[in-house]
Amino acid sequence: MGSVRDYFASIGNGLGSAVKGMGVTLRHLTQEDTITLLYPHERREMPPTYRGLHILEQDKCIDCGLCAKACPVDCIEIEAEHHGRVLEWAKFTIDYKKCIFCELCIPPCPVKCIHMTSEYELATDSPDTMAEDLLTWTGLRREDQEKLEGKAKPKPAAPAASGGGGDLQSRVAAMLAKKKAEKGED
Amino acid sequence: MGMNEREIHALLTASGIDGVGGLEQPDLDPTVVLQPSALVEVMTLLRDDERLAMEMLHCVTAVDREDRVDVVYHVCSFARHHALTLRTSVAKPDDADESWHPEVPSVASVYAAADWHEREQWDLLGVHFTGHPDLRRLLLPPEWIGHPLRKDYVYPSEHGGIPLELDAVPIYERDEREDTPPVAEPRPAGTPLNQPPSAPSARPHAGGKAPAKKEGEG
Amino acid sequence: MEALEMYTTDERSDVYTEELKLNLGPQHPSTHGVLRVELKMDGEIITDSRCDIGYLHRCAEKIGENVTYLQFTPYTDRMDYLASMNNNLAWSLTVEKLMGLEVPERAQWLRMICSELNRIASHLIAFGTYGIDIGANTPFFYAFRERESIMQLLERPSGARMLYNYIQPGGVRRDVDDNWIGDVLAFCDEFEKRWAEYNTLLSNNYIFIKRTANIGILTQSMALDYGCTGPVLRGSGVRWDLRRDVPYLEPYDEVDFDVPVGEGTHGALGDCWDRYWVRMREMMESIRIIRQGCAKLPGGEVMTKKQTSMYKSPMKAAEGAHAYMRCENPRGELAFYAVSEGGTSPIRLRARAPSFCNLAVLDQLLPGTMLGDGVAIIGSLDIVLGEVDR
Amino acid sequence: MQGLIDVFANLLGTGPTLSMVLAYFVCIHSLIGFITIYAMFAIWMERKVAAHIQVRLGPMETGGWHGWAQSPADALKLLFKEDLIPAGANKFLFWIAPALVFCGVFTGFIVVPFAEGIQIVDLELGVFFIVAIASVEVIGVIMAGWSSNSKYSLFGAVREAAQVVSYELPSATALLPPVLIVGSLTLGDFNTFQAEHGWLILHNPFMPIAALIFFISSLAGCKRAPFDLPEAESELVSGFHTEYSGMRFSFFGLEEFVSMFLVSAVTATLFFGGYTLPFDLLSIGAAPDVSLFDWLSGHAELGQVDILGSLTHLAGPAVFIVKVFVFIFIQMWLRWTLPRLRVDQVMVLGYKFLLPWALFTVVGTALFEGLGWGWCSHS
Repeated sequence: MGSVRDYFASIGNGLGSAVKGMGVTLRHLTQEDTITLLYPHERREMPPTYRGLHILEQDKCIDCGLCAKACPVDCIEIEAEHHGRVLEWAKFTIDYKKCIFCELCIPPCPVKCIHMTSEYELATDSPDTMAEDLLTWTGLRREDQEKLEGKAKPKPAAPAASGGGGDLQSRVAAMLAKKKAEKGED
Repeated sequence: MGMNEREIHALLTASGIDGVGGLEQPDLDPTVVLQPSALVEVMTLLRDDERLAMEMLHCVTAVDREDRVDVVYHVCSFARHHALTLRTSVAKPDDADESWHPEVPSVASVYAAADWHEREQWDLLGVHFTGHPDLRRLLLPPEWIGHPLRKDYVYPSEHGGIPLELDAVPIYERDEREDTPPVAEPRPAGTPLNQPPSAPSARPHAGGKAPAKKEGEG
Repeated sequence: MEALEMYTTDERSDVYTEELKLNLGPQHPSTHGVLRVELKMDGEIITDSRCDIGYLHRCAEKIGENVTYLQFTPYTDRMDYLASMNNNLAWSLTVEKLMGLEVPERAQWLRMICSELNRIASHLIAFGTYGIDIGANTPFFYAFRERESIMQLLERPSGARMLYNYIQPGGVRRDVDDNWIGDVLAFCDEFEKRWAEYNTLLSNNYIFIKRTANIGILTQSMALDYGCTGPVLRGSGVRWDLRRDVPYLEPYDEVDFDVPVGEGTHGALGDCWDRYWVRMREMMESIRIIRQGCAKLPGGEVMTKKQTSMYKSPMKAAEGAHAYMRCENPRGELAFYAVSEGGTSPIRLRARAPSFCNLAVLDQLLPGTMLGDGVAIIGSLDIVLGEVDR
Repeated sequence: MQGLIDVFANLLGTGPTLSMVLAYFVCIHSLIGFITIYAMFAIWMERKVAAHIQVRLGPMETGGWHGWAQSPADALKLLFKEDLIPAGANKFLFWIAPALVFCGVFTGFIVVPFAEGIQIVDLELGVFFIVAIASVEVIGVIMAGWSSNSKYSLFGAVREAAQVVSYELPSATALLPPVLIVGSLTLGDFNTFQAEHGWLILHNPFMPIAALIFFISSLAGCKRAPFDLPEAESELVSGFHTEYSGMRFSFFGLEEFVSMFLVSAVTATLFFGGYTLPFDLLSIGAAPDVSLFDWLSGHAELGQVDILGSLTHLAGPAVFIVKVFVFIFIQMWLRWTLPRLRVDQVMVLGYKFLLPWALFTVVGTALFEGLGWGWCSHS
């Protein structure tokens, strides 16, 4: 057991370090305030660059498929019919069972119409609702039909759905709010 | 400080071990080409010669090319601050199929690190390292058939009764999908729970009905 | 080790004793992931151990051969998921070496700062979980308090909390603003106070020292022979750190820091306590690096022009080129070996993971120790099964 | 206890044996009620203390203010959870083990003196009885570990056997000094002695050492803090009660907190003056001359009952429980600070450190008693 000095040194050392450690925990118990957040009641405000659910400004999208090609897990599926410059939309789904939120689909978009909101609550109750469709409307809109038949003079279509210009954040926020309202209704 | 690859190569050729080839791709990552027979000798020289002093075998990689299978060794030295890449290759016979295994001598006797690295290359690419103390599969279940990282590897439709990816076609050529997953027949009673492939050369891909779960799951 | 000689079994004992075969894992609270160790036990003492890995094998290397160079970056996040910034760095440097890409000055400094922040976060987890392995649950929560502030810092530029995909071949994904730099410096000051607190609570605790000193002694020759790198190698006294000896990023030359090495303070050189203490001091070194990095951060671009085009059409590597790039991860030297034959994706991609080689030593360290020490040794090697199995 | 028997005899007019049975029935069930409520509160308190030490909040949701209803909710959940018995388990031993463990510790409460009269039985061998009954619980735990047919439980059981049995030596020896001073084993005498002569811990320089040794070895006795080897989460998954679930599992949890209370009660009674305040302030806990029981059992009229005496009598249990909770808090505080010892280090600590020092305090106290020295008034 080594010399007697070690014997007493180990007692002193053992008790001393234990008491110092208890001092640290007591200080945390009494002075430190807790850092946890009561999640459902309090929420942390996420930075704008946060990579959450996608959102699509459908009227600007030209169905080039670059985002689908850039995705490492092939989870974006787009179907649209081209009538000259006008698109008849069938599907623009992102399969959130496979998506890894790596944000590689955002940079290649030539018209900058796909963005990632800071929405992080992805839980759904069944796997087939995980494939989320980002379209705000399908098929042909009224203005597109008129443009096709050439009745109305093809003036630049006012992007009715997305609420016009303004910087990226406000547009994304507006779309997010509208989407939430829709989800609220049905 | 460290010697650059050209000096090391010169020193190796001067050492008189036959089977030391030329220096490849000098600009990016100079690689010394070796015959498989010269491997163990060169490795012991690299480790023991105090001018080279390659204390650590950093990595062993097998590469499956069309005409040959390369095994690439990266060794590095802390005392001399330099590193070296060595390559040996085994030509592929034209009728090379699933059960063909290139033979490369193992350097586990020189560097103990080679033990796990070589077991992984045997597991994933089927390079048989002769003289390895315990050449078993490292990552895949012991009764797995085939070596996944080979270019001609076909995905098994199921393993141990669990249907894997629906289509057995490699990922990048996927065009249409079957609707219903193949139903795995129940394992006949009495087949032993888990018998590893007999010799190192695994049984050919027969019917894909591999016996049941991984050892140790029970 | 004298306590153990007393307990070794002698053949003459007439009591018929059987050797107990115990499965430590794959589902076990202290294997740091899905690792299974088949132990042969004689009472509390481990007589033989055999590691069985592969439970988390996701064939990242096969996927690497099917996706382009840029698309593989998110997969490197998932290898050592506790230090994904450093994995991205290693992969980006390999691709840049293979394709000869030039990275702007500011991007390199940002890479250094972010990977050092991620090193601290990774060491904090090693510190916290090591406390739990030895039985003290409180340090884990203090470690996660600091780690949370690091994650929130790294969340702003990259967009994700843990798997960043921020460092991509050609530079970094997004630039940072000045109040981010201010917050990083504020974090560094706060961390120094907390670091002293960890030491009084765990590092100098007598029971912790008794549980880790003289346990799992890894000699220098065995560490080199088995290819151990990082804090495991430095714990055995080898003063080798890629950031200083083979700088793979220019900023590491213009920043001065020293490499902590195990000195055998509480027992033999290379025991569990040394590895643990090397990690603790490395955290403070990283703080020094971050401070100097934030001071000298130059202005300018953060992504090469070629890269922005790379998003649209994936770049091709030279015919028959191959590149091997080693980087200093919190757990050791991570290296990627990419072999290309001119296509948009490599024909062979090999990741040499530090935990893979550090774990190979476990079978030599475990026999002769008790079950409690076995858990301490696994904790001191600080392995992450994501990168062992890839 | 005797007062209660007379009350029943008077009120219900039952014979002596039936009224004694009724009195014991009431006492035991009130004790069970007290213990379950105490255990639920202690579990909640441990989670709260642990949480705030670890800068987090602990239970907040169930039941409103700071999640007070968390423990009753857990208890209810455990009641309805499925009670699994592992395939190869020895059914009978597996089934009886939790009961044995709980009874072993619960019977220790018979001699715990909450106040002068408020005690089920004031055994003459009080201290000896508590030390003896504590080892019954070990048998239960070994049975649980061995019978669940799992290697990790076997490890937990074997560690339990080694640790708890060998820590009874230092804890029993450390109890000798107070017995030497007071000269009797009945716990009631300890309280009356300390009421007159002040707390025993201030009696001579060896008593604080004896108190510390008893406290540390009692930690090992009820598997707490640095000695929680039998259910070491990080090594043995959760030791001997890995295979238990549902109601049986809650018995093990209950037993842990009940033995914490028992050990703190013994420390409080023997070293820190049981239910008395330091200088017998307000003679807390002393039974009044005419008490409520006398009125109920018809010996005295309502007017003669001295109210003040009854109040101080009832204040006794309150003071006693506060002292016990101080010690329980220290045990919790230690648990969330110190790491765990290895098995052989636990043995070395027990035999080479605690036992010799306990014997040293016994010799020292005997010497001081013989020579009549002592710190505070010995008269």
